[in-house]
Amino acid sequence: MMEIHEGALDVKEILGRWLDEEMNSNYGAFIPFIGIIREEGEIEALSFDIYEPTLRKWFDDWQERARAEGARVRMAHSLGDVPIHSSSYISAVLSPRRKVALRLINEFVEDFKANAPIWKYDVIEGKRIYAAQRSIAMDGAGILFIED
Amino acid sequence: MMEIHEGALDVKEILGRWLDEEMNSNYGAFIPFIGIIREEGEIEALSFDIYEPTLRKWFDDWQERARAEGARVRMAHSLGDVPIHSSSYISAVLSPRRKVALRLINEFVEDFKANAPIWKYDVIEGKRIYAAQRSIAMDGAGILFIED
Amino acid sequence: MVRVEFLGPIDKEAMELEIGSLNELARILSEDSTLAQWLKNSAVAVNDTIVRDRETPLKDGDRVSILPPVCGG
Amino acid sequence: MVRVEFLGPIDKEAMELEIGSLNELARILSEDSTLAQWLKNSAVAVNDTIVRDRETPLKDGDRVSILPPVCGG
Repeated sequence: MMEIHEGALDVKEILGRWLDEEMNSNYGAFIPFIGIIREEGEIEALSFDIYEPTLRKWFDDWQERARAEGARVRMAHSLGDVPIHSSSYISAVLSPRRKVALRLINEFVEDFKANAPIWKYDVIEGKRIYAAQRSIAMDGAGILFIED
Repeated sequence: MMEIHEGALDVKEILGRWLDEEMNSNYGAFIPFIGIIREEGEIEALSFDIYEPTLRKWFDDWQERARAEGARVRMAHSLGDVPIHSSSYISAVLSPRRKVALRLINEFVEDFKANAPIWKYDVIEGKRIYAAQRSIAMDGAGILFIED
Repeated sequence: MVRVEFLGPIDKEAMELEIGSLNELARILSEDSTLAQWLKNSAVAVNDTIVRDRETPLKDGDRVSILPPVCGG
Repeated sequence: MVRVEFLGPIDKEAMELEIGSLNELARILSEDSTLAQWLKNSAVAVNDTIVRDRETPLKDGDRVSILPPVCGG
């Protein structure tokens, strides 16, 4: 239920497959969040590194958390370069209950932004530049830092 | 941007078409809410009445409200009978900003539940029974009621 | 004449009335026992726009819709 | 031996160290000026699980990952 794809996501294929797998599972609400790369300044594409083992643990913890509320999460993310106007990220929540689904998609996406071990780079003139300004220190960051 | 379909929604067709129309419009976040009819008790299907003129006004007001935040809403709803395990309702928000999109999909869906002029019936043994218990009095309800 | 329509599950034919305000309509409808369960929880639209003031004036040709509790989705 | 890996944008080769705790690792890494910008804002995983206690013991064969600020999506 957590997929990593090389390059841009094929949104129709992914959502179509998830729908095929979930339409009969008796969830009443299915909320995908689809992230699309915006055109901004000189950026040709974004590029992503993923540390998959820790991402899988993060995702599995979330699956447990969703299950405790009778819900389910799904996720797809790109690895490597993704051109503008294409998708690099889909998260989804399924739940029997609308309000649970609406709450969880918010919490899931926000926690993803803060704690999924994925690094973003702007691609400008073919060069990969770490998106330091938009990046967020993970929960627990700084534990190796020693004050002078 | 507000569509009414006879019977169950073709979710793949609708989402696919919306994606085709919006992937290049430079919104960074696209969040559809897909409502799926759950199997519960004896219910074979749900059935819907819609008062379209007031629904269109409600939707147009929402489009204005979304536009004021740089966002856009879309919606599709079924008219008539929709069998269990199929979709009767899709709402979606598009926004350049993730947090705006997450907030608006919540507000849009909740306001839809409270104020969109749509009536739901359970279909049991081919008979249509108004879902009175799950229905919500709209904002402003009771203005024609005179206390004895 | 003002046309009054009952939407969704309210099982009642439309009416044509000579009235000048929602107040007058409220008085007429309160006489109809089949509507007792609906008036308390129904909203009202005049020419398809929801109104919240019982003093809303009505003029010839206006359409009034009675909207019982909703449940889309 | 404990293997220490630097993830994402941290441009540094993995290290093999004889250490028994994150505390010891912190002392070693604090000597490396190329890491100055990263230690303050990086999280740490031991065998792929995020840890939040600098007293976490390490044993032979453990893998430590240094995770700089993230931005998925």
